[in-house]
Amino acid sequence: METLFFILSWTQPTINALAIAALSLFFLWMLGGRFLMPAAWGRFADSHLVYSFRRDAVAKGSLGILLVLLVASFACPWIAPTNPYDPASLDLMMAQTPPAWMEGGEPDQLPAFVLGADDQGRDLLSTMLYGMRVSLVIGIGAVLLQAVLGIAIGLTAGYLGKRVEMLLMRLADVQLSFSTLLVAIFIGAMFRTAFGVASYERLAVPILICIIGLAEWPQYARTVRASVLAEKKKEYVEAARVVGLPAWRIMLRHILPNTLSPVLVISTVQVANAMMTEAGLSFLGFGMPVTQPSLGSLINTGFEYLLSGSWWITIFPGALLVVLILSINLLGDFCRDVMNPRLYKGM
Amino acid sequence: MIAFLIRRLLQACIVMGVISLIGFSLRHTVGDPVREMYGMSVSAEVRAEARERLGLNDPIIVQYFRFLKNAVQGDLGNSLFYQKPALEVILSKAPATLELVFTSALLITLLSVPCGIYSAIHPRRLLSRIILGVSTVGVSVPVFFTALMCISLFSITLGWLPSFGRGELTPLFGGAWETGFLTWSGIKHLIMPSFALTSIMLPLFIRLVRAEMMEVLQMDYVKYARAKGLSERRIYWVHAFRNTLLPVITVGGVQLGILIAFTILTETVFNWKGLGGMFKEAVDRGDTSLLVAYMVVVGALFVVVNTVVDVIYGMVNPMVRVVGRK
Amino acid sequence: MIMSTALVSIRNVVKHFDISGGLLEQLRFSGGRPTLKRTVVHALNDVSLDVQQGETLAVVGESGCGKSTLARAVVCLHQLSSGEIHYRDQRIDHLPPARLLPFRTKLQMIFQDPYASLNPRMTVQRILEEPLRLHHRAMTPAQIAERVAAVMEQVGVRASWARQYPHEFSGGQRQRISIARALIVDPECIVADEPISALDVSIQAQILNLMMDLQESRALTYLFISHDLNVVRRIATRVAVMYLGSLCELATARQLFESPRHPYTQALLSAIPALGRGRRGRIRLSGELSTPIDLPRGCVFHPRCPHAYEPCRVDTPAPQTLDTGTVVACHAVRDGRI
Amino acid sequence: MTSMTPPSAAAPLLEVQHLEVSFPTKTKTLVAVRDVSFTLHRGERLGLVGESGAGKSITGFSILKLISRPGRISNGSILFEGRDLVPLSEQEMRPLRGDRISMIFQDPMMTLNPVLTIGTQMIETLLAHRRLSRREARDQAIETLRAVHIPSPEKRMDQYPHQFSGGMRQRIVIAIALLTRPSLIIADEPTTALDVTIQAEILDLLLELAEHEGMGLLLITHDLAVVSQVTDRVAVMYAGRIVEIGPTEQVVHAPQHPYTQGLLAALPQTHAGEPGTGRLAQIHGIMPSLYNTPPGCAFHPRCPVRIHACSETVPALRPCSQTGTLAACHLVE
Repeated sequence: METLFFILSWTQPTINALAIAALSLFFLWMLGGRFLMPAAWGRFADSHLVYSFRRDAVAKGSLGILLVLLVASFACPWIAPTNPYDPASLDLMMAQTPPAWMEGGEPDQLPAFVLGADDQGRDLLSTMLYGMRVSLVIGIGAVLLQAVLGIAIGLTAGYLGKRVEMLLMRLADVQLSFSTLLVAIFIGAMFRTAFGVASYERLAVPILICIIGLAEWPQYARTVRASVLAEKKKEYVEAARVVGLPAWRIMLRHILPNTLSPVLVISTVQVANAMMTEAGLSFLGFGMPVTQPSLGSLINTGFEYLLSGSWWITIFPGALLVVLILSINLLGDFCRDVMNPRLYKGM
Repeated sequence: MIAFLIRRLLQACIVMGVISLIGFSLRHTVGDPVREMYGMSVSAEVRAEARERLGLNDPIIVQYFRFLKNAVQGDLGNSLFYQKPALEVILSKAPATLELVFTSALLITLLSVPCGIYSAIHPRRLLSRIILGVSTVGVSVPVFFTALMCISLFSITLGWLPSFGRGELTPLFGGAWETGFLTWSGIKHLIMPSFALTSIMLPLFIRLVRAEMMEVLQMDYVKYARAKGLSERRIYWVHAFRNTLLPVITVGGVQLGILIAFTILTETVFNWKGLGGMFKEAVDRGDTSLLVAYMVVVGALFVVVNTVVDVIYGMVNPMVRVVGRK
Repeated sequence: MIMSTALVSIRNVVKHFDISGGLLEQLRFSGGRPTLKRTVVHALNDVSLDVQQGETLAVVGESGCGKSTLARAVVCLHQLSSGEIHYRDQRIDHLPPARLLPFRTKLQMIFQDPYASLNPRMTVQRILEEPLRLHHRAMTPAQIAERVAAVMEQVGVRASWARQYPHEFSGGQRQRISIARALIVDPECIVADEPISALDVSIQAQILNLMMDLQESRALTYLFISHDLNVVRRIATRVAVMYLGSLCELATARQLFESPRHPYTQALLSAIPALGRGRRGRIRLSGELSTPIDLPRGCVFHPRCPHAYEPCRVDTPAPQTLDTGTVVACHAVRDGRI
Repeated sequence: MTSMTPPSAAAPLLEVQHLEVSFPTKTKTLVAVRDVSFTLHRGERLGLVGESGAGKSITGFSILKLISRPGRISNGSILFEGRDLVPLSEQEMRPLRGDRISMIFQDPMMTLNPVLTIGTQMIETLLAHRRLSRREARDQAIETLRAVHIPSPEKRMDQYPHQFSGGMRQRIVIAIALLTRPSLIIADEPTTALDVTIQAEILDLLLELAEHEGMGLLLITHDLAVVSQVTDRVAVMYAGRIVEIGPTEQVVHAPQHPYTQGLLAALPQTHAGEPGTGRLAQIHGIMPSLYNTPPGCAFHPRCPVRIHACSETVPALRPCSQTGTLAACHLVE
């Protein structure tokens, strides 16, 4: 049990590091790709995706906003005015301070409290940046988990067919019709009983990743299975069998790569969905604890103060969440339109 | 057609079996029936004796069948908090949620079909772009945030609409069903919750209808209908729309079921005394029996909706109606 | 007299596909009572054929006659319902994948759709290397590259294009690459499933000529599946005619085109549109088309056959060899009525 | 250009002049059909032959102005019974479609709407163009089904397309085309999706009906053999242009354009080709894509007899002295 705790507690830093590495690689590639790997860069720059991207103002805009938000959230320890996880930053005297430009704001303490403070007196902007990081880490982590699960299950179902397929897909159907939110709440309840509330709070991030991952794998499984079935009928698979390749190799080397573009397309939307689910869970109080708030739990805390006039605690995190999810969704729409894969009918 | 019906019903039974299995295992892993009966502060002997009496030491399979038998008879256990049969609690809360879901489903159906079809037929027009843009923003706003924005705008700032509760209710069927449809106050209370609930699903439906319609418009038979000199209205509403309807019905049925899940968020914000709010409280209180009962009831509801949807699908699709196969 | 044994021998092959799905899907109502009904596609019903070394045996027939299933059965892509496939007198249809490997280098296949038969995510180089890596583990990368380049030149695709992806090639070139993939393991026999029917006329001629050239230079044996009798007339040494999963007639190309015996062959030949000939003197077929799902009793062709009489509706005709060497499965021919 | 005489029985049924169809994309404009001109007289059967991408189907669809977006007729005129269709609006086209001009599509599996009965799909066509009661329309539809040899038509009227075989469906499509006794039928590859024996039946039926009803037939196909059996005249298209047009007999037996010659020689049923080897004569290379049509004659990169002028100027259609066909080739005398 202790080792499990230990491993789980490393989830967040790992995903943090991975995200930072991926981001830096992305910028490195954008800035230096054409010098480092001219051939690959050439193929990339000539691709249909890049070509369409250049002519699509909405896609360019949303990628820009998304990159700014990503950089801001993963660089939050360096750019945020204060550290909301530091107990020293709690100052009940400052609780519900309005934004700096409003009456009762604290313009002389800038950059702290530029957007005001939350109910515990933490600087709202810093809390939001850290919260966005939590939301993103959970979103990305959950999508990684569900992608792994879903691809494995979808491949198995699509390839084996018959009874295994029927069983797995029925399960996916049942789970989907219950909706991910409900399933996540149920799994969350089970986890809480299994771990106890205290360690649940301590390991909220990895546990939420597991919950959302387990709740949302059917999307991937169905998409992957649908494209495996479509690919399996194609003659290149028969050709590979006539060559004599073993089944697993046909599956991994021939079929899997051809199912990846729909997987890629749903991945963007799934990150947005996972973050929505996380926000929903946190809003209901089943997600991130107040000590380590995500955007959803910030909105939840703010809800109580909305009626008393402290709107900023809710509205700012909410707006940030909407902008984040909207930019991801717009990018996802763009990918879907350009790559035009056969997605499983459904949403 | 009869064979098709029976097949659907048998499938529904299988799905219910799966759901009951999940419910049973949930109750076993999360819940503790002894605690539900006696609370935490009883001695170990009393517990052991209770376990024996409740049959908790029987083989798992026997316990499952007992659970199943009780469930079929309508006994889903007692709620820890309410100290009443769980089913009774659920039935008393159900009308509020069903009215909310019904209103939203109606709004979604009435709005999504014209919007989706219009934007499929005229993809380049300004109005289509607006519809699409609004629906993209719509899917990106969490339902609880929509609800909060509504409250802060219409209740706090403008003071037009009430922010919580169901308002004045009228008892129907001897008090078994309290409806908010019949009073002005009830309808005013319904506006914001149903709008919030609609906001999450409507964009998805518009996109679904639009995508399917656009696909159908590409088909040869639509071009052929043009070549026959038929009017645009007949081409769109008889030739294209009927074919669009088939996939929309299948996917739509599942999605309408999901609405029920989203009531958890909406009802929490608007303090709507329905199943969703009850569910949230049950999770907070660790009321396992109520949770399991909720899951079984909602599952049954999904299965019923899906079966009805399948039957409608079967009636629209001549392939099923005539041959009995999909 | 030299008695050459067959290279590939197809013996009493039966292949049924059960498409009825699970138990629930099989549920039917007949006369008010629920019954379980299986839906079975009778793709091949007791087909026997020998492919002799060095020949081009063409299998012709219309859609649904089982010719593509036959092709896939020969290369062991389908599990047979019954019957046997022999390669040089060794039974191969029941072998596990690993023991089948040696035969995979002898028996290769070319597919119909040049757009679907090449993996879109692999370069031509990788597509062609893969079989070599599997079957000739001892080959060095240099040897492999050399072999790939040689085969590409042989099928008329520039070796310098090896690093490109299939979508960068035209339909005809893809079909050449597909042929190269079959040739790379140096097979003796190639099963070609409608290799030119997805191509334009001017490209068809190119591929057909290429196949004939390769047959000469590599002493290949072809099992050539086609629906186009004109093409078959040019390339085949012997022709087998199939209808609804059964073999109707098997004869040398000359015999078949000059004096077709089976009523279906006759109808098929007279239906080919020929250049400039008027549309007179054609055999008109009437009657409902049967499907492989509900096969007619007796001779599968009898509902459309102009010569059908009593036995045709009852018994399935057995193939019999005539004096000319032609094999025909027809009651009317046996009884001397036609 | 246009004759000043009023339309009479002697005037051609259809006169296509300098038709150009283009597909503007974001970067450049693809011209799928260039400078296509032909006439079709009443009761005449004209074949339009070419390989995929030659522009033959687009030509056929442009007569009904049914080119899918973003394609449009960018030049030329289409005179049907003396009236130019190009400037007509959708509203003005509708009475013509399915009434004076009917169309038969390629794939009978995709042409009929799967959720409507055959009867509905037939009756709606009649009602769109004729003032009839439902009863009368139904009777007329049944009569037409009988004319295309569909057994027990009364019963079949209430069935759905999936209950018919491919050949039967194509008969129904032909019946729908005949319902209004049009003066022109455009058949786009009507037999390509069918088996040989069914193809023969459908061709016989088309021929029988065309002769019986005296309709004009524009038969679009890739199959020279089919064309040679059915049509009076034939036009061969290559890369968006007509390269040869003339009486079918002449074109098939004495082709003038090198492309037509190559195409005919490449047919497996012709006994041309290198003697003794059994090889087919082949045209080298492939048809250029519309993105980069070569300058001059589009066929010159593949042409065995090209001269310098071929790569510079586009040859016009000119009459050939011996056969009376028109061919677009610099070498034709």
